[in-house]
Amino acid sequence: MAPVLEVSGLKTHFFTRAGTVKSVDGVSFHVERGEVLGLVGESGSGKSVTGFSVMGLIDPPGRIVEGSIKLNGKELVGLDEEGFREVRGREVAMIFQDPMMTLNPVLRVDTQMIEAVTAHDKVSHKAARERSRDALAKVGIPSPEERLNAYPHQFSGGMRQRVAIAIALLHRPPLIICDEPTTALDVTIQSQILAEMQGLCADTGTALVWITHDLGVVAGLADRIAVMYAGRIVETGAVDPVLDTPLHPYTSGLLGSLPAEGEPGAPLRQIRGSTPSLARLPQGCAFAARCDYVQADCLALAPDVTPFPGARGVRCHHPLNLAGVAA
Amino acid sequence: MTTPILTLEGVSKRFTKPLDAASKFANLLGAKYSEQVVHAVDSVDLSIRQGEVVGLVGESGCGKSTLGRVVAGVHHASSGRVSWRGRYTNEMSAEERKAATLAIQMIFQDPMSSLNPRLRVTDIVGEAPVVHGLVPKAQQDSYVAEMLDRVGLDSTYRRRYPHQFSGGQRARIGIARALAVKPQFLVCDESVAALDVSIQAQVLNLFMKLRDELNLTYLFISHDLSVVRHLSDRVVIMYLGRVVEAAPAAELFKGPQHPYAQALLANVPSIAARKKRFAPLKGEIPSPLHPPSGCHFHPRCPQAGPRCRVERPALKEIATGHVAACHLHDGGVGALAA
Amino acid sequence: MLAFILRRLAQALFVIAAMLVIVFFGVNVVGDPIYMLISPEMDQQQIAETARALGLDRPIWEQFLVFLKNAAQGDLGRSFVHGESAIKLILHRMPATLELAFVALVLAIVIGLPLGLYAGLKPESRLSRFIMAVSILGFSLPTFWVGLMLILTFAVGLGWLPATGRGPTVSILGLETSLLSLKGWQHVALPALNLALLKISLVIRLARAGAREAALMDYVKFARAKGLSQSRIIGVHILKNIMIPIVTVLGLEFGSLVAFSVVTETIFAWPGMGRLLLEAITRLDRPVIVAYVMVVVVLFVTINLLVDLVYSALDPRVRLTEATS
Amino acid sequence: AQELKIGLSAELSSLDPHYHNLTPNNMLARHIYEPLVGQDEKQALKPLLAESWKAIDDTTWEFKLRKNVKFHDGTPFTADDVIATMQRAPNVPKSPSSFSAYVRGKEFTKVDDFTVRVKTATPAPLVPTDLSTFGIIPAKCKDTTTEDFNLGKCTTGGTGAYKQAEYVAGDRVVLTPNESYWGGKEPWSKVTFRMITSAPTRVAALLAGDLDVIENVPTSDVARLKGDAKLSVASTVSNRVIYFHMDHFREVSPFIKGKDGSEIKNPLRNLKVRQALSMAINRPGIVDRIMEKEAIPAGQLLPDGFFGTSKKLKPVAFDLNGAKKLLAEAGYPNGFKMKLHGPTNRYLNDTKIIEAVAQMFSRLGIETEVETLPSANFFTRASQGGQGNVPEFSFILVGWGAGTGESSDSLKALLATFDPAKGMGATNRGRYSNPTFDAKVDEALRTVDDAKRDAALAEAMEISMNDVGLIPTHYQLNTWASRKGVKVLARTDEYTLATGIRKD
Amino acid sequence: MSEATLPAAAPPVEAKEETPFRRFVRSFIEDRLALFGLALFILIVLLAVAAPLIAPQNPYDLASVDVMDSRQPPGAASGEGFTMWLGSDGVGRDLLSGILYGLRISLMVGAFSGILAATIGSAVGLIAAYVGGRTENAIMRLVDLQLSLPSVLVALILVAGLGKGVDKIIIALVMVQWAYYARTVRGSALVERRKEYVEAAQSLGLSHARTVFRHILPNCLAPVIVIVTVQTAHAISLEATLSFLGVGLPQTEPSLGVLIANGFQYMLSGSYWISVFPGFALLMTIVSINLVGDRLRDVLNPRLEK
Ligand SMILES: Nc1ncnc2c1ncn2[C@@H]1O[C@H](COP(=O)(O)OP(=O)(O)OP(=O)(O)O)[C@@H](O)[C@H]1O
Ligand SMILES: Nc1ncnc2c1ncn2[C@@H]1O[C@H](COP(=O)(O)OP(=O)(O)OP(=O)(O)O)[C@@H](O)[C@H]1O
Ligand SMILES: [Mg+2]
Ligand SMILES: [Mg+2]
Repeated sequence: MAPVLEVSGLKTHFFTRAGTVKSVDGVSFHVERGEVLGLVGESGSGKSVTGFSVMGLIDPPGRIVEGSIKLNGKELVGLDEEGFREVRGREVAMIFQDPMMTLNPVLRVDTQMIEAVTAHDKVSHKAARERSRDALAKVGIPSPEERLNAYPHQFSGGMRQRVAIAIALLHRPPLIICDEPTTALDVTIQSQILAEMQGLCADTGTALVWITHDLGVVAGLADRIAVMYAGRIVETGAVDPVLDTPLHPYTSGLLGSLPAEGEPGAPLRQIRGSTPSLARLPQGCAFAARCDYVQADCLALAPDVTPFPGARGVRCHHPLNLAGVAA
Repeated sequence: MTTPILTLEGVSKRFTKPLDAASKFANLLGAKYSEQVVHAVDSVDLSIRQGEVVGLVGESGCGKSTLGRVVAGVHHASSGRVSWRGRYTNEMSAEERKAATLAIQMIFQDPMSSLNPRLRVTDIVGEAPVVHGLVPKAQQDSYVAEMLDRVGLDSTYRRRYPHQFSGGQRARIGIARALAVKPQFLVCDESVAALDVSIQAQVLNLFMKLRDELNLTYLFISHDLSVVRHLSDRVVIMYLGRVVEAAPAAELFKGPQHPYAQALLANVPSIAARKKRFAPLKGEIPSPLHPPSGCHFHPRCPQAGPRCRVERPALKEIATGHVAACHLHDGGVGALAA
Repeated sequence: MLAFILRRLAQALFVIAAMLVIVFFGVNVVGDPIYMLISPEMDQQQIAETARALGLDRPIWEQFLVFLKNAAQGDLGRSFVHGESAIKLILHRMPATLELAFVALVLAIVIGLPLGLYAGLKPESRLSRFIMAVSILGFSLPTFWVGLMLILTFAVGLGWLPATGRGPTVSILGLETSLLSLKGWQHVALPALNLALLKISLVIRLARAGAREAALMDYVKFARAKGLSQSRIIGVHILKNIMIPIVTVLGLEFGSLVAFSVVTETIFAWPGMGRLLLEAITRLDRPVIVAYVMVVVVLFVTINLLVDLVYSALDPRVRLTEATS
Repeated sequence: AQELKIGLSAELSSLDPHYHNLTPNNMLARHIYEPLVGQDEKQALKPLLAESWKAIDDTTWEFKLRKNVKFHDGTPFTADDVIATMQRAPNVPKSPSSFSAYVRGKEFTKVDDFTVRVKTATPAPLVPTDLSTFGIIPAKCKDTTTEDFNLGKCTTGGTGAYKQAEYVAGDRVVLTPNESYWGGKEPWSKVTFRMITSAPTRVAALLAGDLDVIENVPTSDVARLKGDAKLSVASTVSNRVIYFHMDHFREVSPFIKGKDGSEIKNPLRNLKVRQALSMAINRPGIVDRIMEKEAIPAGQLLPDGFFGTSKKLKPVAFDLNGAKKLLAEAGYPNGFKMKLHGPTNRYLNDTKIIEAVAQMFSRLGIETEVETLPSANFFTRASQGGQGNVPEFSFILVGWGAGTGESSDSLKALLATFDPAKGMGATNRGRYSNPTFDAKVDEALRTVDDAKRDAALAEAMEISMNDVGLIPTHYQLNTWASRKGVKVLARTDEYTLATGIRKD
Repeated sequence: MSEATLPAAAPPVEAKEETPFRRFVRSFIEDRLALFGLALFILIVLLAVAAPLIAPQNPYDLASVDVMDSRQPPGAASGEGFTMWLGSDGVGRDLLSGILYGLRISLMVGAFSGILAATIGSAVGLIAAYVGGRTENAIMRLVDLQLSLPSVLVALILVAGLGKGVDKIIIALVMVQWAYYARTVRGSALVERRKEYVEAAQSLGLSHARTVFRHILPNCLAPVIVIVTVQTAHAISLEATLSFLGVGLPQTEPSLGVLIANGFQYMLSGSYWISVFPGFALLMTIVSINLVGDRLRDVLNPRLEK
C-alpha cells in the first residue's frame, strides 16, 4: 500500500538579507496510512518548516528549492495557490502549537468552523453547522451547540486546541500534521488531548505527523520517529529501537540529557555548545562541532543516510551502538 | 543544619481590582459590580533549610511564580509572614532588609526578557554589586569577568549585548547576575523551561555545581516533574494557590498521596512509557477568579465525596516530612465534619 | 456597562468644567469684546451703555458667577454678536459640520482602507511603496492650501463641481441633510475630500500596519491551512482584525475632523459651526465659544462612547469596563 | 427677470434693522427697510422715505414724508411708523452696537400723517445724516424681537424694493422683489447673498460661475479679473482712510527707545519728527506695490470732494532726504528705536502696509520692529491696554470709514481731545490734543448751514493735518467684480446693493 | 561532580561586536527611500543652519527689504542688484532668503516642541505606568481630556491668549502634543514593566528611580522616536495652519507657514511663486521627516523585528 505522505529530498530555504537559511535541507520521510510519525528535534531544527512545506504555507522569502512531496501519490511541489487550497483541509490538515493564537479572536467559533466546511463542500449553512457541532462533540467539548456561538477567548487553552482539532477533522483528512499542539498546555490537559487524538486516529485511520521536542510524548504516542538536526533528519526508525539503541551521537546525547533518565542529583550528560546557525552551516557534518565522537572525516564531508534493517536510517559516518542493531 | 533559614507562615497573596467611584455609584443605582480578587497564593506554610533544594510544581496559574516572588521580596505578602534567618521581614530595619533582599535572589524563566536588552553584559551583571558597594566601580569589570567564569561563560563577552547570545548563554548571564550579589538563597522560576533539552542539561548541571560550591539553598519552581525530581530534595505540589502535598522527593515520586499529585505523576510523559494509553484527569483547570468551594480539586477528583465540596482539607502529616491536604487521609470524603 | 457610562459622564462633566474656566478667563485675557462689537463711530457714553447692557462692565469673576447662575437654570447665554441663544446657534449649524465630517470619514475609509490593505499585504511591491510615499503628502500639505487647489482644479479649471456652499437640504427626523440629492453630493465632494486627505493617509498607515501584523499571525496561517480562499482570509480574517485599531483611532480623530473643519469650512464657505467658532473667536463672542466647547465635548464623549460600543462589538475580548484604561 | 447671486465678504449678525450697527447688517437691511433719508453712491444725502426736509430753526428739523408708499403687505406708510421706529431703534435689547447715538437727544413729533418734526436741545446740523443710518419699520413690528426679525416674523415687511425670503445664518440671505415698490420694478426675480469670508474662495466662486457679483475683490486679483473678457470690474474710491496714530500724550512712550535701548523722551511730540515720518512714507509706492493700484494716496481723512474736506491738503510727498534733515533738526540725527503695531486681517493688506512703512522708517534711520496682533487683541490694547486704561502702543496702523459720508465724525472721534463727558475723541488712540482744532470742530458741529459747516470742517482738517495729528497713507478703493452683462454701481460706503446692480 | 562535565559554552552565534545602535543603523540604511529622506533632511537642516551665510538677503532686517521689490517673478533682479532666484513676496522679501530663514524657524518650532513634548510626555507616561493606581488614573484621565480636545482649537485659543511669538507657538504645540507621548510611553512602559528584567532589578535591590530611568525608559524610547518624527512634522504643518488663521508667528520674521499663508492671497493672481515655493519647501521638509519616521517605525517595531 502506498504511503499517505512521501517526502523526498525536500529542501526549503529562506533567502534573507543575512544569507540563505537552509531550514530544511534534504529531508526525506514517509508516513503510512494510520501511522503516527514523531518528528523530534530541538528548536530551530526545521520541524515546523517541514510541516509548512507539506501544507504549501511557505511564504517569501522562503521557497521549496528542491525535492518532492507526494500526498496520496499526488505531487504537491509546484502546485499553485489554488491547487494547494484544494488540498489543504481536505487531504491534509494542520494543528499549530499555540492554541491561543490559532483561532481568530474576533470571529465566533461557528463562523470559523462553518467556513472550513464550506471551503471544500458545497453544503448549506445549516448542514455545515451541524457538521461543526458533531465535530465539537467528538473532541469532547460539552454542550457543543451553545459553544458554537462562543468566541475563542471564552474557551480555555485546552478547549481551544480541541476546537482546532475538530476543525482539522472536519473533512476527515487522511493526514494531520500536528506542530507541537500540546507544548503550551499543562500536563493533565496535554494528556487529555493526547488521549483524544489517539482515540480519534484509531477510529478514523488518520495518519499523524507529530512534531515535538518532547521525546516523552513521542515515546507514548508514535509508531515511528524521525530526529531532526539543523535541517536534516539524522535518524529514523521505529520508536523502540531508536530510543533504546540510538545510532546517532545526537540522538544519544539528547536521551542522555533528559533528567528523568539519570539518577536524581547526578550530573546529566550534556551536549556541549549550541545549535549552529542555519545560515552558516559547516561544510561537514552539522553536528561535528558538538559531537564527542568527532573524527576527521566528519569535518570534511557531510554524511549520507546509512540504511539499517528494520527501516532504520542514520546520517552519521560513525554510528554508535552498532552492536545493538541486529544485522 | 535543621533550623530553617526561610519560613513562610500562612502567606497569602491576593490581587484585587478595586471598584472605582463610578462602579460604586452604579451599585447604588442597582448595578452589581464586585471587586475582582485573585487568590494567587492562599495561606501557604513552608520552611526551607539551609542547603536544601525544594521543588515547587503545579499547573499553570496555580501561584508558583507568585509564591516565588513573595519569597524573593518582589511582591509583599497580602497576609502571613515571611522570616529570613529567624527574623520576620516586616520587622527588619532597612539595613537588614537590604541584606535579605540581596541574600535571596531570583532567576527567571525567560532568558530573553529577563535581561535588559539595552545594557551590556558587564552592566547587567555588575550594576547591582557596584550600586550596593559590594565592589568598587573600578573593579566592576574584573568582578564581572570572575562571575562569568564561574557560570562557564567566556569572560571576553563582557561588552556584548544579550541578543548576541544563545538561549543557554543568556540563562547563564541571568545566573551570573544573581550570583554577583553573593546570595545565599536562589529562587529559580522555571529557569530551564525555555531551553532545549540539550541546553537544559548544561544549566541544570551548573545549578548543581553552584550548590555544592557556594552552599546555596534553592526554591526550584517548575512544571516539569522530571526536572524537579532530578534536582530536588523535597517537592511541594500546589493547586490553585494552595499546597496540596509536600514530601521528600524520593518518597513523593514513589507514593503520591493526594489524588491530584497521583494524576500529575501518572500523566508525565516519559520515554520509558511506549505507546501508552493516556488516562487523563477529566475537566478543566478552574479559574482562580472563581475557585471551587471546599477542596479546590474536588470537581476533577475521581474520589471526591460530599465533604470535599464544602470543607477545605487541612495539611496532614502522613509520614515524617510528608504532608497532604486531602480528606481521604483525614477521615474520609463521605460526610461533613462534625 | 452602567458604570462605564457613568465614568464617561463624569469625565465629560470634568472636561466641560475645566474648559469653561479656561475659555471664560482666556477670552478675557485676549481682549475686551466690546471693541469688537461696537461700531467705531460711537462715543464713550455709548460704549459704556453697551457694555452695561451686555454685562461686560462687571469684573470677570462676577460675569462668571452670573454665567454659572444662569447655566444652572439652563441658560447658557446669548451670543454677543447675534443676540440669540448661543447653544441654539451652534446646534443650528452643527448638522452641516457633522455631515461634512461624516462624508470625510467615509471617504477616508473607502479610499484609505483598500490602499492600506494592499500596502500591508504586499509591503515590498512597487505600488505599495508608491502608495506609502504619496500618503505622506496627505499630511504634509496644509489643509487650507490644498483646499484652494481643489477649488482651482475642479471648480474653476474643470468646472465639474461647485466651488462653495452646501447643497439644498431636506429635513429627515429633524436632521438637516443635503446628502439626499445629487446636488448636495456635488457640493460636499470637494470640502469633504479636502478634510479627508489627512485621514486617508492615517487610514492607509493604520491599515498597512494592521495588515502587516495580522498577516504574520498564526490564525491567518491556520485559516490558510483550513483551505480558505485568499479573498475570505483578507476580507474576513484580516479585515475584521485591522478594523479594531482603525475604528478606535478614527473615533478619536472624528474630533480633529470637526476641529479641522474650521479651516475647510472657511475655504469652502460651508455653513457649519466651525466658521461660527472662528467668527466667534475673532470677535470674542464668548458665549458662542463657551457653547461650542460644551457642544463639542458632549459630541466627543458621545462619539467615544459609540466607538467603544463598536469596538466591543468588533473585538469580543474587550469588556466595556476595561475599555477605558 | 432672473436670479442674482452675490458673494459678500462678511457675515451679518442679524436681519433686525436696528439690532447691530454693522456694515453688512445695514447694507442688507437697506433692501427691505428704507431710512427716511438716503445716501447716493457718493454718500450725498438724497430723499427716500422723506421727500424733503428742512431746518426750521437751529434746533428743529421738519421732514415731509413720501405719500402712497406701502409696506410689503400693503399697509400704508405714515408718520406713525416713523415715531414707532424712533422708539424701537435705540432700545433693542442686548444690542452689541445700537443706533441710540443717532436718536439720542432728539424729540420726534408727528405733525400730520406725513410730517414729522425733530427737536434737539442744541443745534444739530447732522439730523438728516443721522436719520440716514437706519431703516423705518412698520409700527406693527414695534415689539417684534430680533430673533423674530431673523425668522421673518415681521410679516408686514418694510417699504424697500426687496422682501425677506430666506435667512440661513452664516450662509445666505435670499430676497425677492417687492412687485409694488414705489420706486419701480427691480429686474431680478430673486437675489441671493452668500457669505464667503475667504477672499480667494470668493474670487474662485465667481470664476467658477457660482456667483454673479462679488464684493471686496482682493487687490491682488483685480488685475487678473480686469483682464478676463467674461468679467467686468467696478470700483470707486472708498470713504475709508488708512492712517497711523501715534502717541502724543506720554512724556516717555513705551515702544520707543534710544538706539542703545535707553529710555528717551517721546520724540513723537515733536512736530518735526512727525513731519519727517510722514515725509518718509512713500505713499505712491505703497499704492503701487502693495495695494496694486487699488488705492489713492491720502492727504486727509476723507478723499477730496467729500463734505468737509480741504482742497488745499495734498498727500505729503515722499522725500527721504528732506525727512532725514527734519529728523536731524528735531535733534534725532541718528534716529531712534520704535515698535509699530497693527491688526491682522482687519484692513486690506494691513500687515504688509505696516511692514512696508517699517522698512521705509528704517531707511530714515529709525530702527523698527513690527508686531501685528489679532484684531480682538489689538483694539483692546490699542484703546485701553496701558497703565490706567490708556492706549498702550506708540505707533499704530488703523483704518477709518466715514459711514456718514462727511468728515465731522472722523475729526470728532479721531483727533478731538479725549473727553468722555462730551463724547469727544472716543477713538483718539494717540490722545492728540489741540485747543484750536477742538474749537473749530466744536464750531462746525453747531453750524446748521451746510456751506459754513463745510468750510469750518475743512479748516479743522487743515489744522490737524498740518500739525500731523495723525499720518494718513491712502484711501482704499471699493471694488466689485461681476459677470459680463451685470453692472454694479460702485459705492463709496462699501455697500453692495442689489438695487444698484443692473443688467447691461 | 566532575569538572569535565562543565565545558565552556560555545562562542556566540555572531562573533561581531554589534551594538544595538549599529544594528539599528544597519537595518535603517537598507531602505533606499529612507536613506534619501535622511539625506534630504540633513540637507534641509544644513541649509537652515547656514541661512545667514548663503541667503542673498537678511529677510528679517527691515532695512534690507524694500517694498519696491515686491511681487517680482523668479529670476528678477532686486533693487540692491542681487538676483531673486525664486522671486519676491508681497512686501519685497527675497523668497529664497525667506525660505532659508523660514526653514530655521519652522524646524526650530518643530524640534523644540517635539523634544519638549516628548520629554514631558514621556516622563508623565513613565511615572503613570510605574506608579499605577490612583496616580495613573488621574494622569490618564488628563491625557484623555487633552486628546479629546482637537489640537487646532486648543492651539488657536492658546495662541490667541498667549500672543504671537516663536516661544508662544512652541508652548501651544507642546500643550497639544505631550499627551500623545504620555499615552504611548505609558503603553510600552506597561509592557516593559511586566518584563522579568524589571523584577530582576527589584530583586537586586535597585532604587525605583534607577529602575525607571535606566532600565525601563531606554526600552520605551523606540515608539517615542517614531512619534517624535511624526509629531514634529505635524507641529510644522499645524504652525502653518495657525498662521493661516492669523494667530501664528510674527509677519516680519516669517516661518514657512507664514510665507505660505501670506502668499495664499496671490494664488489666483498669477504670482503663484509667493505661496508655491515655500509650500514646496514645507512639503520637502515634512516628506523627508516622514520618510525617516516611516523607516524608523519599521525598524524599531519589535513585532516586525525578526
Ligand atoms: N520566514 C522565515 N525567514 C527566515 N528564516 C526562517 C523563516 N521561518 C523559519 N526560518 C528559519 O528556519 C529554521 C527552522 O525553523 P522551524 O520553525 O522549522 O524550527 P522548529 O524546528 O519548528 O523550531 P521550534 O521547535 O522552535 O518550533 C529556523 O532557524 C528559522 O530561523
Ligand atoms: N500582577 C498580577 N496581577 C493580577 N493577577 C496576577 C498577577 N500576577 C499573577 N496573577 C494571577 O495570580 C495567579 C497565579 O499566577 P502565577 O504567575 O503565580 O502562576 P504560576 O503558577 O507561576 O503559573 P505559570 O506556570 O503559568 O507561570 C494567576 O491566576 C495570575 O493570573
Ligand atoms: Mg516550530
Ligand atoms: Mg510562573
